[in-house]
Amino acid sequence: MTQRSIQMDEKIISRVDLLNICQDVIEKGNTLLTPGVADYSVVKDVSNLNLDASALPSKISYKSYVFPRTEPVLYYKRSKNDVQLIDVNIDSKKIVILGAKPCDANSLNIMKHLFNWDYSDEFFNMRAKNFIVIGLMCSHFDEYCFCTSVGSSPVSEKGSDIFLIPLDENNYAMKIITDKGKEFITPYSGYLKSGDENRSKRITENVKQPDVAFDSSEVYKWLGENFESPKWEGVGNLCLSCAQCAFVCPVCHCFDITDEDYSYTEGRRMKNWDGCQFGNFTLHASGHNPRDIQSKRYRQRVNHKFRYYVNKFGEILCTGCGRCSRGCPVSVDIKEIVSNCKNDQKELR
Amino acid sequence: MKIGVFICHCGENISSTVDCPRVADVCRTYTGVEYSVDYKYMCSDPGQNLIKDAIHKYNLDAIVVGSCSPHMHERTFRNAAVSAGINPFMVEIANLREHCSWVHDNIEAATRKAIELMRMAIEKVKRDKPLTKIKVPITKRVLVIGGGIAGIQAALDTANAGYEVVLVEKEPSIGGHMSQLSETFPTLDCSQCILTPRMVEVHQHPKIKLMTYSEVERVEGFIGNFKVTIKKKARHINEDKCSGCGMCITKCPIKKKAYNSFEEDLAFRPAVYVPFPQAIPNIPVIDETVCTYYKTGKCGMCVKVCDREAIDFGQKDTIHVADVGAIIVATGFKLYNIDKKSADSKYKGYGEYGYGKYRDVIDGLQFERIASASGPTSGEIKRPSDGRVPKKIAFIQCVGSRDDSKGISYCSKICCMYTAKQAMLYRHKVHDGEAYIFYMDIRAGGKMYEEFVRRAIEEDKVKYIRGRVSRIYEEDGKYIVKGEDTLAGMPVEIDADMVVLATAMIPQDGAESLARTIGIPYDKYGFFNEAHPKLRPVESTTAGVFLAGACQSPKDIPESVSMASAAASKAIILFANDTLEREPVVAKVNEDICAGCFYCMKVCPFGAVEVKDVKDINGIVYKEVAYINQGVCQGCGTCTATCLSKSIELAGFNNEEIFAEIAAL
Amino acid sequence: MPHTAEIKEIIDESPDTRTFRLRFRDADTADRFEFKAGQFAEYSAFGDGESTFCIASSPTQKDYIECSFKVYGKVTQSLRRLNKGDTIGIRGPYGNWFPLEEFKGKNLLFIAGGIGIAPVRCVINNVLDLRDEFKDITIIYGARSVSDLIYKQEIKEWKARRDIKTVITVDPGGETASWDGEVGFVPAVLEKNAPESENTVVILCGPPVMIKFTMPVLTGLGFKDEFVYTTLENRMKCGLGKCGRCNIGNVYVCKDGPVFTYAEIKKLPQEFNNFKFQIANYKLQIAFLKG
Amino acid sequence: MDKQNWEPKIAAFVCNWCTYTGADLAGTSRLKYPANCKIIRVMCSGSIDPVFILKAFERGADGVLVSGCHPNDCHYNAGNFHARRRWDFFHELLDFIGIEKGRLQFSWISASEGKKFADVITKVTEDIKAMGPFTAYKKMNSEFTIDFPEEPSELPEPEFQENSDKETE
Amino acid sequence: MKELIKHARELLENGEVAAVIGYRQVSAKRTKPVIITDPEETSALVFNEYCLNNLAVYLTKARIKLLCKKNDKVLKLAITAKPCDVHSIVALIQENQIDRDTIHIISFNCHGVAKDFGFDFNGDNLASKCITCETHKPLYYDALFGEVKETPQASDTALARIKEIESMPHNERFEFFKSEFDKCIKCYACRAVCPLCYCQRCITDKTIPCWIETSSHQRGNFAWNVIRAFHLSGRCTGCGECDRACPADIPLSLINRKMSMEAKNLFSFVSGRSLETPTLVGSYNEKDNNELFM
Repeated sequence: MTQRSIQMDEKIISRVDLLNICQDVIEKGNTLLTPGVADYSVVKDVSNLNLDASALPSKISYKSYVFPRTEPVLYYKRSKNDVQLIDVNIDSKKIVILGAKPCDANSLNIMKHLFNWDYSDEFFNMRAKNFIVIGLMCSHFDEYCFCTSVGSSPVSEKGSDIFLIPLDENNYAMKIITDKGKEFITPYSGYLKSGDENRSKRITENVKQPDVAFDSSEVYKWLGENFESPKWEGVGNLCLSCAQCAFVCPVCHCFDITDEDYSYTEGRRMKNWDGCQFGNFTLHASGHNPRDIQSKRYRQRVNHKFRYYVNKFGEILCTGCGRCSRGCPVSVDIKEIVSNCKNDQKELR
Repeated sequence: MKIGVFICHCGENISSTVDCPRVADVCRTYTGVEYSVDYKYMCSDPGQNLIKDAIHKYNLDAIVVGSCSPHMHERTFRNAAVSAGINPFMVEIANLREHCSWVHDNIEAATRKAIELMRMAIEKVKRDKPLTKIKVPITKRVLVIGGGIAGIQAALDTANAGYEVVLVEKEPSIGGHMSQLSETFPTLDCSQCILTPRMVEVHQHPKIKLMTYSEVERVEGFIGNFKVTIKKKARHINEDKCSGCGMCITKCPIKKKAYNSFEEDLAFRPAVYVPFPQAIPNIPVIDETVCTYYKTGKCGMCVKVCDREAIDFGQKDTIHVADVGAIIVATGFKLYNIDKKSADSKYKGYGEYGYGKYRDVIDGLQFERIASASGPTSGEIKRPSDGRVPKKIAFIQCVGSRDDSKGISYCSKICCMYTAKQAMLYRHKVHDGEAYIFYMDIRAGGKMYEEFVRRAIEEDKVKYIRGRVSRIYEEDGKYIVKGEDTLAGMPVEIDADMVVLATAMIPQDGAESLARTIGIPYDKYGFFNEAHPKLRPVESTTAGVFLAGACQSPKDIPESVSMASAAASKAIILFANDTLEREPVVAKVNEDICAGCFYCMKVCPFGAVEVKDVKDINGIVYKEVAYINQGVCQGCGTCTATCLSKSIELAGFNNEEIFAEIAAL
Repeated sequence: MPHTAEIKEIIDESPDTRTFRLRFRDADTADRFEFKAGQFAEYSAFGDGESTFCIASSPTQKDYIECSFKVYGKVTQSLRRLNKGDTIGIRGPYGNWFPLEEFKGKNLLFIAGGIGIAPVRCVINNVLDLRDEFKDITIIYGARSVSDLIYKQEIKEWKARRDIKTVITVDPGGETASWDGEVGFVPAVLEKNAPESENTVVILCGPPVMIKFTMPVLTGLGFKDEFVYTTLENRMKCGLGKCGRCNIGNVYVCKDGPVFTYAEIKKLPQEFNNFKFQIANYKLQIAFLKG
Repeated sequence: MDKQNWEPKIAAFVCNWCTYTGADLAGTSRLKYPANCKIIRVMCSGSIDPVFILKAFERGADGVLVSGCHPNDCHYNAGNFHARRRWDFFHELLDFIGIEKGRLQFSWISASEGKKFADVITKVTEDIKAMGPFTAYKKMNSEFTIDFPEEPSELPEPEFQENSDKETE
Repeated sequence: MKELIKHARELLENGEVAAVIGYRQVSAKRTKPVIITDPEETSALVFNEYCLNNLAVYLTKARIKLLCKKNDKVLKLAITAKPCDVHSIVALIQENQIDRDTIHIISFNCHGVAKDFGFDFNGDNLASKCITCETHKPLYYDALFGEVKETPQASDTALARIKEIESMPHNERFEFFKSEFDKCIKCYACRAVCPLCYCQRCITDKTIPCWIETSSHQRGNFAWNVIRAFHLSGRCTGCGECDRACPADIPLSLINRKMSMEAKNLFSFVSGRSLETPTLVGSYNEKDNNELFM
């Protein structure tokens, strides 16, 4: 992965200048996001900004800024016989993410397939268009990380418009990856100094990377052959059916549509996150539920991520960030499950 | 869904502050409203016809009437709807009169409120579901609790109508307080003489099953279908064998170890006894607490003298179960016992009168026994302390009654009359005696009552002093009664030989726990609550449970008897049908989502919640859920609010309907 | 963004099933709205949400579209409250359709149970409008009881036609005194009538339990999996292949379906262990849960 | 909405047997009280779910009153006791998360207490008026709402009748 | 540890229990729940300061049915539970979710657990519930292991926080909680980990009528969190799992703690401490506080 960057334009920027750019972004009325402990949060004051490549990924990914956890899709007003409908204006403010983890950075790229096959989701596209991702090399990894197993890495530039590599305490190597990134940085080119690719390469090559835990193509194959495997029961018994994993996941994208009245005649139709682990996700009005027990639901989750999505769009629906496992109240670890699935000696749990 | 809206002017009662045509106009603009109209009197025949015609003409599915309170005319409009082919529960009433036009002056504000009330009702009716009345079978048997005059009357009336009766009395004999009385006011006829034939009739009636010395332990079920558990206390006498000869009583060596409670503790009784000679049934009871056999295992005198071998020391309490369709509660009263041995913790007062301390300071019932020909003194008025004939008696009324600070707030109603009667009896028996009565007011409402009191004052020269007594103390064998004559405005002091306190009537011991057993409400004094103070005075709020006599409030004999007859007729009315129709406002469990926590069971005031096993196709129980017995459920809905998973809905007031009302606020 | 449509007519098909005849409020939309037999749409009861039903009228009928629904959940209850003249929202058409072009020149066998007749009816009427292009047509329709039969008027018309064979049946116990049709479950009736399997396309729709027992009968009669068409209607919400609800294996039923052949279904993951495959069109309204 | 002319919106959940009948009595006695309060009748105070109160706030209520039979007078014996426990909790909870206690009030009003009903409604209305609109909740309600373009009102502005603004209660 | 493994092994081998729900170590400062049916696997069982999960959450009717049926026989289910988890089990028994006779409680003398995985176990990182914990020895158990040790001292920051909130004016409190609840993403992890949230269909999943708006906007979040707290009032045993599970770090147990304090104040009731005391919800006392009512 690091070889590709040789052709790219590499610059050096000091921490102070980077903050100046951020300040300017905020002053122009755009949103600047940076990862925090729980969630990516909007930065109001750049002076406290801390770019730490070794930080733990935030508990929640930033997908909600492109695919909000709840948003109106239309408004209606009823009168005696008629209904008046009003479309929603999509907020098209520019959003800059500073310091996105490489695993997060790729999330929009993965999700965009889904939102653009057949029907294009304007809500998603509008927001994605105005999104500028400044990725930051990641030097953290723990037992839950497995980016290397799903074709990414702590130094992957995939999905970033601009990618930063910390050189020392006050300087970053900056790679401009996309045209969007270039367009964004051009006004600030005064801050940039030319860099030395070898220097950053030395750093990226020495970053500790999680071991590859599984081979995704083998998982793909196993899933195809073991739909009815009794092994799913093990994890089904442990999992508590919350959707924490789906909601913190940078690429899970299931949603629900529901109407809400906010006055006697007026209301809105909301699009809300939903999760395939909820027992009533597939429950029909008749009471029939195709995925009635947790093992089936967990099977769906793994299959969707590692097989169906690959079939349909050619990519794994997973960035290997490990959030779902890190946050799971009962420590169900998707990495462990996926790596153990082929091993007959081990149960899935 | 097509809804018809009907706004009533109620003459001018509504239209004077609510612009009815405007309300009708606005309602017409609401989704689903097919027809909307206002009219002078909706409840009149033409008004109802207007509704019926509209239902036919516009093919309406539901109607909303904006009129007076649903408590007034809900039934009228429901019937109108039914006759036009709509389910009665697809009718909603918006209360535009009591809750709107009558309580607001401002026309604009009242009209707006009326519109909003209508809007809420319209939204509710959209979610209403057609309901059908519930039918329950009826067991045609009555349980009468209490064998006083009220219970006796109720039992006889019901039995004479041809229905079986179970009469439960906790004492060894029926008769109650009336059997203790000497003469009754205002006719001065002998109490026992009129009561005893009734008691015998009860005993001999083929339809009445008499259970004395018994108590109601548990009541389950619901109107038409109660299941009552009765504990029959051990008499230690075999009832089938006993002939009532009384030999055991005469031979019992225990003579002075127990007070005779029938004689209000003015006499002793043996360990084996009948409460009084005319007792029904005339079967003695052995008092375990004093009987030597139970203490030492010896004696057995009664066994020796009983030629029918009826004595059974080993007898145990037995439990009996009866299925009944109605319950008449007639547990009666007792007297407020000042500082006596079993003083109520609730009421403590009047220690200054020396009751319990001075043997000649007695209460009304004790005086009745003294004055009674069958009493301990054979009807002669004598002092309990020394047997002297008192030459001066002070009667004190309202001891406990009408006294917020020490006693109770209500008037015990009978004290004025019986005090007058007792003073009169005293004057008749002790011609040179003086009778003083301290009173607050004379309340002599009743046929011949006022005349009776006048007679006491005028013919029998009873001296009435208006005022309260502050203190009684003993001095030289006399009781100095210190009080105030408020009419004269000066203190008075009477040196009486005997003092009679007309203590208040309070509910019988254990009334509250019985109320909880049956599941009927009671007031703060412990009197049972009637369903409606005016219109349903003999029914409790629990369907199928009726009240008779002084357990509901202080009453004299004729009132108790008439209430008992009324209660009996209520039961008879109930039995006139084979099944019972009930409002379908009951709760229902959604078994699919019930989590089986049974909080509903814990909160249900009527015990309507049962455990139900849900089985799969193979008959294997796969979960336990709550089930609500529709016959028992009274429709309060407490379970619906307690249910955490919202698996219970109250028909007619389900959550969807209430949410719709809130949404239309 | 849904289009608004006016309810022109309400037809009570059975105690709990209704048909709405709808016309778009906007004339332009009405002109442009085109669909093929088998497609579905999202119908909105504003304030209570959206629900998925197939379009029950024939594509050849240009004046209006119809949908039929059985009252189960929140949306259908809300729809039921609506009156003639009220407005609902329609999004669509979505999904794929029955390839009528391929059916031409073949025999057609329609098998439907319960409200599963709705999508089938759309195809039947479409086919009947182009009657000459098909060979023999047989309709087998069953319902729980006589009152549960829907499209009673049309059934009469079908029965009256000589050029189609119509067999109507009700479950044992569901017949009335005056009932002159068959009594028995659909698979049994099918077996009894044993239609010609050669060169025949089957269009099958009904509750899962009916499908479960009908498939072996069809196979036994010699029908080929590739010629058995059915429509899968899972719980769907968006209709756009996004929300993830209708995902089975590689397919999003709302985009890649709802019309599948039995051969195609066999290739999907056997997600639904009791039944050979999953067909939930029994209850066509899908969006919201029963409360 | 200017504060001067602001009228609070109040919902009252009352039991059918005591308070509703008490309210009827207030009407029969022609007692006057402010028109801000709208009654929602339920069978027993025990059947009122706290969610009802939240829903009322969501629909713009500025205050809520819950009322039932006096303890021991419950038509259903014990519904109000269970209700009392429930409200003790819910009230503390709302207070803790910042909803002033006056927004949600409780009373026992018997069927014979028409006067008390009128007094309670008057008091609650005055309390809420003094507290002002429930802006905190209303702000929360207004998230994701839009103003629809005004349509010409279907109804003519109401004409003021002669005695209409005689006195505001 | 050896005794625990031996005990569990015996239970399984003797056919007394169908399964043992316990903890297994995954890394130095981390354990996870495990359901063991094979006696051989019991060697994985551990108990230490990192056994954070409240395993009572696994005691749902459906799961017990699923696990306990073996060859047509219904066996007991063994569960390893900290003394505080036993409170949850008690509450579940009282709410009819489990039968005491079908549960074999393996408990421990407990001296506290860490606030989360990966932290050193000491006073600074003591779980909040352990600071005020009074039951270091379980109230109910069938087997008891572990030695008695001193609980590290720590200050009760949660209580201080409650006091701090109580001292705020109402509008500030409202804003505080609104902003906290605003973080909620409605993943319902708090519901899933709560042993007392055992309903088959949660109130928030009900649509007729819609009790709580499912949208995760301010109003929907507020309603959900308030009702969740209310439903747990008087029932919550204070295991603090909701806090730990929340990905948005909402201080959920603050409210629960406050409501437990109120339960104690108003009704002298602490949930899950005794099988004999009637539950707070579902009982009443005629002398309950009547001040609220005009």
